[in-house]
Amino acid sequence: MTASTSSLPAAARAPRSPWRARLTAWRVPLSILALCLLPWLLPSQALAVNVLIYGLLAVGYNLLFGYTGLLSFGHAAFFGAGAYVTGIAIGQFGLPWFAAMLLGVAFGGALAFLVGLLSIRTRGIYFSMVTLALSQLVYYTALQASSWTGGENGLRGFTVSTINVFGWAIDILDPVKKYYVLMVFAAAALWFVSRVLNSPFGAVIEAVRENETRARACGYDVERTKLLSFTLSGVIGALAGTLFALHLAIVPLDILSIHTSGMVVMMTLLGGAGSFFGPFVGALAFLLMEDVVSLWTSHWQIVVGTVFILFVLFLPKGIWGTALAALAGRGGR
Amino acid sequence: MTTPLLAVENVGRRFGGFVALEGVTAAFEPNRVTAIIGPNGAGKSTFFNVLSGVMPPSTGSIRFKGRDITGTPQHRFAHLGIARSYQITNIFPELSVHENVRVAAQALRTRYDIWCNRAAMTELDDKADAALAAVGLAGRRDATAKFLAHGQQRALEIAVALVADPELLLLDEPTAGMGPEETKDMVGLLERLAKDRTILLVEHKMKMILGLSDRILVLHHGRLIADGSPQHIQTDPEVRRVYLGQNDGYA
Amino acid sequence: MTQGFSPTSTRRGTLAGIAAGAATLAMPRIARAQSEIIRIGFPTPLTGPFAAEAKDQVKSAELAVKQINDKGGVAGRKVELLVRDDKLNAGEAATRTLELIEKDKVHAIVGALSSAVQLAVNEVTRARGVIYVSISQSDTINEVKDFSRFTFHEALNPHMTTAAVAKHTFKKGSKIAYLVADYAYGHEMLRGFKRAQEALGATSVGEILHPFGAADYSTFMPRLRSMRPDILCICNFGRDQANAIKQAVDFGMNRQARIVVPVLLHNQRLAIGPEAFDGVVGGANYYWGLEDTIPSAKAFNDAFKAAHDGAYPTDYGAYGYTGVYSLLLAMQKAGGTETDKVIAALEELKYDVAKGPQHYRKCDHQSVQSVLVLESKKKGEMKNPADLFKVLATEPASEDILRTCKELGFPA
Amino acid sequence: MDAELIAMQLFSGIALGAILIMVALGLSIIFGMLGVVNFAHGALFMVGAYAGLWVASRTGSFWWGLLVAPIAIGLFGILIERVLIRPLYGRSVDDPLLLTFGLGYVLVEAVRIVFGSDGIPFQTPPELSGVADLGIGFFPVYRLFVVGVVAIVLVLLWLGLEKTKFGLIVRAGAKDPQIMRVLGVDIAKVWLLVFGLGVGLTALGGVLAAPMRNVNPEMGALVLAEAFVVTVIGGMGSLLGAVVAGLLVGVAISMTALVAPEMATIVMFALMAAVLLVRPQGLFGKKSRA
Repeated sequence: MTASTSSLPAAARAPRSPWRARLTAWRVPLSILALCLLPWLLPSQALAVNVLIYGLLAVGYNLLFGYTGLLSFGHAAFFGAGAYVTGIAIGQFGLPWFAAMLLGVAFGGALAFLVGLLSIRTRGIYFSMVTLALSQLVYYTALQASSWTGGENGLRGFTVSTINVFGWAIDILDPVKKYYVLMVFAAAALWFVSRVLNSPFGAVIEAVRENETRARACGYDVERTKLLSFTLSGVIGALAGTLFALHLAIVPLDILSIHTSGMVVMMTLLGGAGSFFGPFVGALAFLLMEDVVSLWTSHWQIVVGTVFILFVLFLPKGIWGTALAALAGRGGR
Repeated sequence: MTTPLLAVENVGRRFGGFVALEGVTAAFEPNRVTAIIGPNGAGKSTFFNVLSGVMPPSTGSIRFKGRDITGTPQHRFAHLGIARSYQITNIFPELSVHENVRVAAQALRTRYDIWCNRAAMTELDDKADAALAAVGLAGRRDATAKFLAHGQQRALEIAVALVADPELLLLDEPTAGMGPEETKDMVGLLERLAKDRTILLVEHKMKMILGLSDRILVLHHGRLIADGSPQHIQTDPEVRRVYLGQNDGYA
Repeated sequence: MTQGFSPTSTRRGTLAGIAAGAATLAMPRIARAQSEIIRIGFPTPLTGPFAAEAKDQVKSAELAVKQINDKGGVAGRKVELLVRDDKLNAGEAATRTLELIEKDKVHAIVGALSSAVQLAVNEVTRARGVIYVSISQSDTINEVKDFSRFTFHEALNPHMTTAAVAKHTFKKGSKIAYLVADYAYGHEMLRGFKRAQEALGATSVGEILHPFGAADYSTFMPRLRSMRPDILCICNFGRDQANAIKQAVDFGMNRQARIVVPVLLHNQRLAIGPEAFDGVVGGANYYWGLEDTIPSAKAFNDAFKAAHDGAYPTDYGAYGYTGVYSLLLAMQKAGGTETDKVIAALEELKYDVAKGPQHYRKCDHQSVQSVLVLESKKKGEMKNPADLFKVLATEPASEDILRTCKELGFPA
Repeated sequence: MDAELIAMQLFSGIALGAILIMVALGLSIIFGMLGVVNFAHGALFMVGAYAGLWVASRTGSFWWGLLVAPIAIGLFGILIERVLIRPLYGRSVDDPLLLTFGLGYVLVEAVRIVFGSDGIPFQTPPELSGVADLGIGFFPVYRLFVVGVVAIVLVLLWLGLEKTKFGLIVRAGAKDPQIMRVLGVDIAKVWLLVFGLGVGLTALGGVLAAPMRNVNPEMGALVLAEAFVVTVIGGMGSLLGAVVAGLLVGVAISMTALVAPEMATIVMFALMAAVLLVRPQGLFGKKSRA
């Protein structure tokens, strides 16, 4: 029961330099601005939408990993749940897209609550393992329940081509329009996460990450705090999943695999765990690297793996975390 | 005699077959400093852990202000008015000094609020600053906690405990690992705190205890073998035999 | 920006294109006056367990493009193949397909190597009205629910493959035990075999569903053995098939029963070796040994060998060739890339480019083609390292071994 | 007939359990002694199989492969510990886990580059091929051989850990590295050797599995899952736990294969989830590790 000497950075915490202070105060508008520009800076809109979706997934994951200090290896479950429920609601129950999204988020959140309830009883490595095991159960359940999910063939048949917003029809097969429609949801989620981080609860999860024993002695119910953080993180993940479903109009079974969970961890770490915008940067870097390197060579995994190892060894704060630290100088000593 | 703030009745604790604590009964009155001493393995840490809710006692009961709190989960203790420090420095290393104290102050006000802006809760800042000033850390307010000197980290821990304005302060070896200078500062701090607070502390440094405490409890093999004023304890033959005779604990 | 790259270097070319694209953002996208070149998108799993098949597909597809270009292209326009790695992941494949359609403005898509990936690409192209020639086995994609009038199925499907294999292996009174992968493709193959089994008067002595992607099959063996079959029919694919066959042979099942599989893969047989596959019978769309009887196969083999240091084309690789070739032939007939004209041309097309006569059935766009039934050769019988199979039979191209249009749900 | 089938099924389950123990051993030892969760375990298993294949094809003998490959890959493991893992001691427990996760990617791709992505034939050695009649049914001789090897390895490990000075140091070091430093033991060297031992055992598992499961770059992915399940059920870092859990999982899979074969994989994860919920530290794990 020693205090965990976490190596996570603390970039989004109370700022200690004027630069950081300004950046933190403006982080939501700045992030949204960056997202607005994204489709024009990347090789393709499809890649931009992926960055949006996986970035959002990573931002939600970061709430748990970066801020609460819990390494979950099962986040694919909530991402996938959001996507599957949205697709099933549209394709099999004929629900309108917005209701389907709500349902997807609610279901993903409920699943996260359940998985959280079971897994936060364990700590450290065991927590990672339980989340991994439970997400594998979700994977195999989806594989078996093929009449609902399409099994290994994936879920299909719910293409939404136009959506109506207050009587205004938007053609979301158009990649640019689709990007901005999905971006509205991602922006709202970013704003929400920012509020959570600025809230009293935001201070509690960091306290729990830094030192569970101390947090408990201060009067915090550590288990409930973790559960709430886990659920919130799952809700954001599920929202990313619903966006995925709207974007591709298919839900592949791979969405629930351990590779998806691992990818989110890699993105978060690459960008900078525990920093607000870091996960987006990580998703961008990861997907761009994969996209570009896989055009060069079919051995892109060796490049991605090596880059990841180097980051763990030499830049544990990630791209964004390191950049912020450099910006702030040594401000706290 | 005033009503005791804290009363333990026949408290015991076992770990499997090992009895760490057995049949301890004692009452603690408000605004007094009580030291708990004993050789290594005497059960001091277990006693402290039971008193601060880290673990429930296997037998017996604990009453705080007349109310039975046996088996209450640890995180409720801060809300009852019991705060503690740890033997090994136990702070939030990556947070700033101010944030360390502020988050402790916040626990009494709100815990699951995910919506409001915590920066707007300025009274928490004031509370935190007051606690930091009380332990002499006002000047290090914005430093990252892990960069503080050891003595300052110990002081920070006390500030973290203090900010909840507890009626009972449990301090587990507050001067552990400190040099003479730092120890002197800490003793000064404790003397100031002792004026209007009930303090229980575990310590090894006998000189300090004798000067600071109103009363001393001696544990040996999990049992309470002596209880009385410092003068009384110094002359108690039993204590001399099992404890002082070992020439252990004189700093 | 991506103009003028030779077909064989398009992957690198596109990368340069992306770099250039990033640099010239301000340029309006319309500025890409590429109407001259016909671009065919080709998603295929260059990484993952089927990378060898994917690479063969790319080689064969590039060969088809080169041959058409050498003969003057399509209506005077050159053809370019844009190869993308779909990583055998349906989500990745859908993303790559979107990129190919939205950014690279391809005129058609050919490719995919798994049922899931193929259905994902089908979904994306269907919604956007892009022609897609699918080259991976699936029964699902034939059914009306997933039907897209823009999609043509060049590959065999489990129903026709199993029908042909059963016809030449099952006999009246045969006792058949099935070991089946528990997912759509496995179920489809089982369904096909059982249908043929009933028609042929054979009986099933038991079915065991195994988890998709299992590594150890030892726990299924005692039960399979206790069923005392004459034929052990293993309905799975790729690595699952390799492991299942190998372990069945370890348990001596091949001494008791003949092992039959729906699909024998050239590269899988190479990877596992002749011992484990000794006497195993299965179906295929293509085998180079066809050249003894079919002139177009000889021509395809020769061209492929000339282009790739004497290497032989393989089964899934050949799909890349026939798929791209049929599409380009239809485009030639249609005189360009106008979607409706190309669809009409594909529906009318009769082609024989590698394996004898083929055509696309009108209702479900399934390519009606021959099915080969192959038997793995013993090591001693192999004349060269690529001499893997005996052709037991060639089931000729006929709609009779397909499910009827009505059964698939199409209006009569 | 039916009783015979059930007996045979039970036997297959135990034999499968022995293989699972072998698969999990390296992971379990490295975690138990070093507290490092080795996510590259599956990849190293696969690398071991390829190394065995390479040596066997060079020397023409399976036995050389079985002997040389684990030692060579064990040395490679020592290199990994020295260069990649050691800088991470003292940092968060998550860091070695994340690093080995990346290492897994690199190893798999490296093997694809060197040996191709197809897989390579690996024949059962002729002296061990064929089936044996057990009275209740037939069983491959090679699998019986693997069960024997696993038993020998377990006995040697037990003797090494319980009866030698090195074993004493390792066990004490696992409990309290600080004490070992005080006693003047070079704990870094001990960790280096333990990591090498764990990786060597992993590679041995790979060589043993090669004639059963075919050799290909992706063979490690499933192994990683199996090893985690066994290790977590048994209690991370408990040798006895790994043995009991391996047998338990093997029999569970085998019995499921009899009644609901399509659930044979899911049962493994369900069992793991169930054990973790009742005993988060695993059947034989120590609570303090959690």
